[in-house]
Amino acid sequence: MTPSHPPSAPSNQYRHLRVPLLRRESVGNAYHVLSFEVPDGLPADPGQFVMVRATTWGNSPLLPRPMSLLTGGTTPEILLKVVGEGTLRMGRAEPGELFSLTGPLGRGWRGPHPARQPLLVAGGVGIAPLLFLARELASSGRRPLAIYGGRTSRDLPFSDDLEEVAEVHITTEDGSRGLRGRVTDVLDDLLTPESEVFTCGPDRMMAAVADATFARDVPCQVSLEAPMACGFGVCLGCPVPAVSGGYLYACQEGPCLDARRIAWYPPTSQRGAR
Amino acid sequence: MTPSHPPSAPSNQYRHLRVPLLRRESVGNAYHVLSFEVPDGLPADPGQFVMVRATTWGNSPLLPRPMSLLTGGTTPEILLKVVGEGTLRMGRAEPGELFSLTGPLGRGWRGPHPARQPLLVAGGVGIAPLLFLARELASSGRRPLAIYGGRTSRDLPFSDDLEEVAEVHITTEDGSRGLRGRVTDVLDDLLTPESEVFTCGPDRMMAAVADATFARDVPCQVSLEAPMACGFGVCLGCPVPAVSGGYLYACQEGPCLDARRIAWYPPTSQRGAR
Amino acid sequence: MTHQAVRVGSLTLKNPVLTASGTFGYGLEFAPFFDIEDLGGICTKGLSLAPRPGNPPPRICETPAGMLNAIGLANVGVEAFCTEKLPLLRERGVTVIANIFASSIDDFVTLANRLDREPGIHAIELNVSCPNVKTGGIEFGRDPHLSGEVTAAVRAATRLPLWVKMSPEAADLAAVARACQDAGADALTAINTIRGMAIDPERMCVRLANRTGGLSGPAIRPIALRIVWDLVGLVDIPVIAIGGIATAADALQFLLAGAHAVQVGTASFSDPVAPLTVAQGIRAFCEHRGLSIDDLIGRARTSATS
Amino acid sequence: MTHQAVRVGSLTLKNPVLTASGTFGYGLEFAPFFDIEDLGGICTKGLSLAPRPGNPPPRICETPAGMLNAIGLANVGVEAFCTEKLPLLRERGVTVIANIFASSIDDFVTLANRLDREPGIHAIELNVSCPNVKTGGIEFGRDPHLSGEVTAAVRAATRLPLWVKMSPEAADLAAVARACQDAGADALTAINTIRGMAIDPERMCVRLANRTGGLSGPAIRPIALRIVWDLVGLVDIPVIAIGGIATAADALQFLLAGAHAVQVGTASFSDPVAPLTVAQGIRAFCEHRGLSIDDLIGRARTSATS
Ligand SMILES: Cc1cc2nc3c(=O)[nH]c(=O)nc-3n(C[C@H](O)[C@H](O)[C@H](O)COP(=O)(O)OP(=O)(O)OC[C@H]3O[C@@H](n4cnc5c(N)ncnc54)[C@H](O)[C@@H]3O)c2cc1C
Ligand SMILES: Cc1cc2nc3c(=O)[nH]c(=O)nc-3n(C[C@H](O)[C@H](O)[C@H](O)COP(=O)(O)OP(=O)(O)OC[C@H]3O[C@@H](n4cnc5c(N)ncnc54)[C@H](O)[C@@H]3O)c2cc1C
Ligand SMILES: Cc1cc2nc3c(=O)[nH]c(=O)nc-3n(C[C@H](O)[C@H](O)[C@H](O)COP(=O)(O)O)c2cc1C
Ligand SMILES: Cc1cc2nc3c(=O)[nH]c(=O)nc-3n(C[C@H](O)[C@H](O)[C@H](O)COP(=O)(O)O)c2cc1C
Ligand code: FES
Ligand code: FES
Repeated sequence: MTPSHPPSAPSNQYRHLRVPLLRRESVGNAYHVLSFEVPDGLPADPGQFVMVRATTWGNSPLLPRPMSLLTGGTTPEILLKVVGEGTLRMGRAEPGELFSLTGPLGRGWRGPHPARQPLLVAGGVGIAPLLFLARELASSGRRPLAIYGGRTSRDLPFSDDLEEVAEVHITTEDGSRGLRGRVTDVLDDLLTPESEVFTCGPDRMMAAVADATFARDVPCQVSLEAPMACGFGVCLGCPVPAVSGGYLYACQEGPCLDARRIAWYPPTSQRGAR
Repeated sequence: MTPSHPPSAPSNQYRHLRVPLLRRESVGNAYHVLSFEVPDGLPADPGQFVMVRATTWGNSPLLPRPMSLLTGGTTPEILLKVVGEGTLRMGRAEPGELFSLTGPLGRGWRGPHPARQPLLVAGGVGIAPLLFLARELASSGRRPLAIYGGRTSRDLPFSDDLEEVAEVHITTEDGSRGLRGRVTDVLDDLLTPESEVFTCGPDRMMAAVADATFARDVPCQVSLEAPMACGFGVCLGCPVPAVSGGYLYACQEGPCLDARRIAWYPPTSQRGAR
Repeated sequence: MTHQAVRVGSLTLKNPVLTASGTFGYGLEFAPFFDIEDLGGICTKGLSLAPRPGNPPPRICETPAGMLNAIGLANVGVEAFCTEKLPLLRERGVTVIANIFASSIDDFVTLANRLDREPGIHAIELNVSCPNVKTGGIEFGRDPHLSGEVTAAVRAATRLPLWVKMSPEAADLAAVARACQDAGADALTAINTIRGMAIDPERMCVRLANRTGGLSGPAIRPIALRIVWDLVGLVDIPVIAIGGIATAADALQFLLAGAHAVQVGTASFSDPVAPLTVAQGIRAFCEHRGLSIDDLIGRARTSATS
Repeated sequence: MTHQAVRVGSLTLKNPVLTASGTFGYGLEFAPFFDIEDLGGICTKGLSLAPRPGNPPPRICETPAGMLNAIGLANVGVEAFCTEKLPLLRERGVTVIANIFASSIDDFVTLANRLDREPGIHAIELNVSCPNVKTGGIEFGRDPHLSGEVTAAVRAATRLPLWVKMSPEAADLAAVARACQDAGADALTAINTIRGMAIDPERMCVRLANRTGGLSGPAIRPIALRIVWDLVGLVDIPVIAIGGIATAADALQFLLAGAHAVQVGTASFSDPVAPLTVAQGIRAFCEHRGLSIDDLIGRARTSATS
């Protein structure tokens, strides 16, 4: 990605790889970083994802799991939070275990616009596509603002890495680090008419962030989570209702989408329907 | 077990345990020894088995796997050969992984008769219940004869341990250790009218061994493998056709059975029907 | 501690978790693991008038998240059950549901009569849906008219609560269910196994001697849940859910769909303590949410999706 | 290298492995993974006359060894398929089977007519068995008379080979199968998904917006195998097997049961290279045993058990 230009349309550049796990590191509460060995490289834009499955899973669980890339290249990384069987197995994997990766998939973040001030809003594991973005911005000499929220100080994986490349405001619900409260408590103060917001985290957080940007008429992109079976437009399992009617498919038109295109439920204040 | 007395009828002494794997050691080609931590002990007779399943398996595979005990006590051991998904997972387990063990199950070897010369005939992984038996015999001051066969020298796990407690004749199909050939090639020479045979191994091997004992009118017990879902008489999935009509249930009346009670298919020469 | 008892017609169960017929033996086999009287009840292995040896082996094989069985309803016979097993169950205070099958209405009636006299039997479950016996009850369970007839005949032969176990393969499930209700069933139980097959590619032959077997286990849970949901909407009598239930979360799906109780089957093979763990998990869920069992039953029928 | 081609009526497939409708998109999505023309063929996502947006989300959820889907037959419509997708498939030499569905016989006929004119279509697969659309074809697939009628009408509208996809939930499968054969079907394909449900116990509501969905994946394989075995015995035309096939060993079960070819479905999500791996595995099996595909087809029907 060249951060100052809009990314190209999604291409058929995805591949299916069988690669060994290189390293697994557990970070914080239930978070793990996995890196894989891809000698010929996995080129990726910030915001793109891979479908991940270990060849040892048998049928349990059956489907691969979508995971945002933390970085591409010859040792692509993902950050995962253990929530169910698939992430549990990933969080137990040992180096050398064979994984199948399909990717890079989906459309990453558009822009960022050269004339706007990027403001990254991350909740927990939503940090992955945003740290990737912040690093790309840093490599082109820009230093974004960031708000990073978690339940406790142990729910803020990679906050140090983020601080290296962004000016970070931390919030925790229990006040164990940064401001006690939620990302939206800080957001209003940091939003300016020049802001451009990029957000990833729990649905309700993203909806609230989008709401704030609508109120201030500032552009906002969200990275959506939808259930996915394939990841490349085949199963049609990942529709997101579109404001224009019909559906956007999160794996192809997203996961990074202009918040204004999404018919949020419950509707955000943009459509004044609350 | 007191080797010189017939064991008591199977009791309801089995338990369901959740215990950590203590150690896994890979031996030879595709064999692994697993030992578990059972502080209050798992008392067992030679020939008894446990149903084994790791709590990490999810639904894949669904059912526990029957495994003969190599020893009981506070660190019960099993010897497994990797043949499918369940044994593959067991062969990859790491110390600390939680397993569920149900046992001790089934009836072990009857006898051995104090006035007879025990002759143990093992094929590959069939060594487990026989090594257990040989050790018990040794502890009561007896040294059995044993024939131990495998495809190659790498298919003879625990042959050294067996040699400590028995006078062992080895056969391999490729001649890489001991006599080139099969256990039955040695058996005829070793059988005497005073022999009492105990055998465990592939079905065809056991049928051939049984055949030889019928011809010489020598008692013979076999440890049968049957598909098992429960291991304690509930699913009725493990019937073995009985000479007397009807079925013997391998998990309750067996796995160790008098070879003369079994309606072998194809019929052995005892019933002269070949 | 919230109240976990549920009523199924005139019968009150300690809690909504029973064990499924054929997967819990005659109950006593599980006594080494836990106090079986702590369950809502146990359904016996299917009982016939005379003892039955069952089908030749192989009788079982594993499939993805499930298993096939073609036991052929091997059982000790009703007489041996009543004299050898039942007294011990009664002594322990176990709630016993006698699962019965026969190949004629007369035999069903004789069985019901025999059990009616027996203290310690709390209900009869009519198996009209076993897929593994040619002359067995499946003919009854697929046909609304025959289902109604056998239910009515047994109804007349006993004052015990009468449950009828549904075949998932009835051509017209609604008609069968209503026929059983109209004939006096106190509850419907569903589902029995679904006919399936497996072939060993290495040996190029079918895996079960009986060729086909009944599929059970987590694999069938979504199908069972759909059928139970439909049944709850079709009849006014309670529905008791069976099919792939291994955890409290699984059982809750069925209660939320409207089942009054559940039966744990194949899961008892994977983990013999499963029925108790399921009962404890449901209790914990209720306590955590401050809900009673009755609050749960059918709750997903009213709430909106997602 | 053994001969892997199989004949399905007048159509010869390079090898017996196709991809199942709805799980392989329009084929081109898999071109980054392998040469899709190396497969026996691909069945397109179900095509309707007009484009369809499909059901609201959530549309999918995972179940033990399976998944539920209620896509609602979202598709680009037959016109867009013919102009945008088909030319690229034709260029590559892909064997294309057009899966079609409609809610009236007239629409089925119009669809068949439209495709009949289109070079590059090798067969039509009639989906009369989708469980996810209220007004959809499932009514046809459950009823012998309607199944025969729609098959006959489409038969008259096209000279393309005509395959009819069976519902696993037909009340009388034998009657439906024979009606389709008598009406001129060149092959039967089976099975479509089985209706199922899932409930989220945490949120106490159903998981799919459509409430029910179709169950697919390894979980249903034993059921599919039993139905395919039965169909092979019921009709004289070839049967093409679908249901939980993920490996060559799985596919072999169905060939040994008598299927002439197989379709790989849900497995393409778990492993997008699965269809090719299955084809290669069957070839390896044949070479290892010195058997042709024809030697395999139906072989388990004659050999003894175990
Ligand atoms: C494009 C994309 C990128 C993602 N990136 C990351 C990432 O970088 N790191 C990370 O940890 N997770 C990420 N996720 C979420 C991740 O895919 C899910 O947490 C994972 O699939 C859960 O699998 P499981 O087997 O552990 O849990 P399951 O057993 O499948 O589910 C556990 C619980 O999570 C819910 N759930 C499952 N999948 C999803 C989903 N896709 N969306 C919402 N809820 C779900 C289930 O309903 C259930 O309640 C991403 C999802 C998408 C769509
Ligand atoms: C009483 C008893 C004691 C046993 N003791 C031992 C032991 O000490 N060590 C050991 O390694 N194995 C032992 N076995 C065999 C062991 O249970 C099986 O190898 C195991 O269940 C296979 O599981 P899997 O998932 O690895 O293979 P699966 O994927 O289940 O099967 C792989 C192959 O093995 C065949 N198979 C599976 N189970 C059996 C079975 N029970 N009998 C015959 N063939 C089968 C299948 O048909 C298939 O071809 C014993 C079996 C019994 C009944
Ligand atoms: C080994 C086995 C034996 C069974 N025997 C009977 C039986 O005798 N009578 C009966 O009504 N159901 C019988 N069933 C069906 C179960 O009671 C239950 O309906 C079915 O297994 C589905 O539940 P599950 O998925 O929890 O196992 C049997 C099931 C299994 C697996
Ligand atoms: C997401 C999804 C979409 C499907 N769409 C269609 C369809 O459009 N037309 C059709 O005939 N079958 C459709 N099917 C059914 C499959 O073609 C196949 O019959 C079924 O999934 C069973 O095979 P499997 O277990 O290998 O997936 C769909 C299945 C899935 C999982
Ligand atoms: S995940 Fe399959 S279409 Fe988007
Ligand atoms: S294994 Fe279940 S009865 Fe023997």
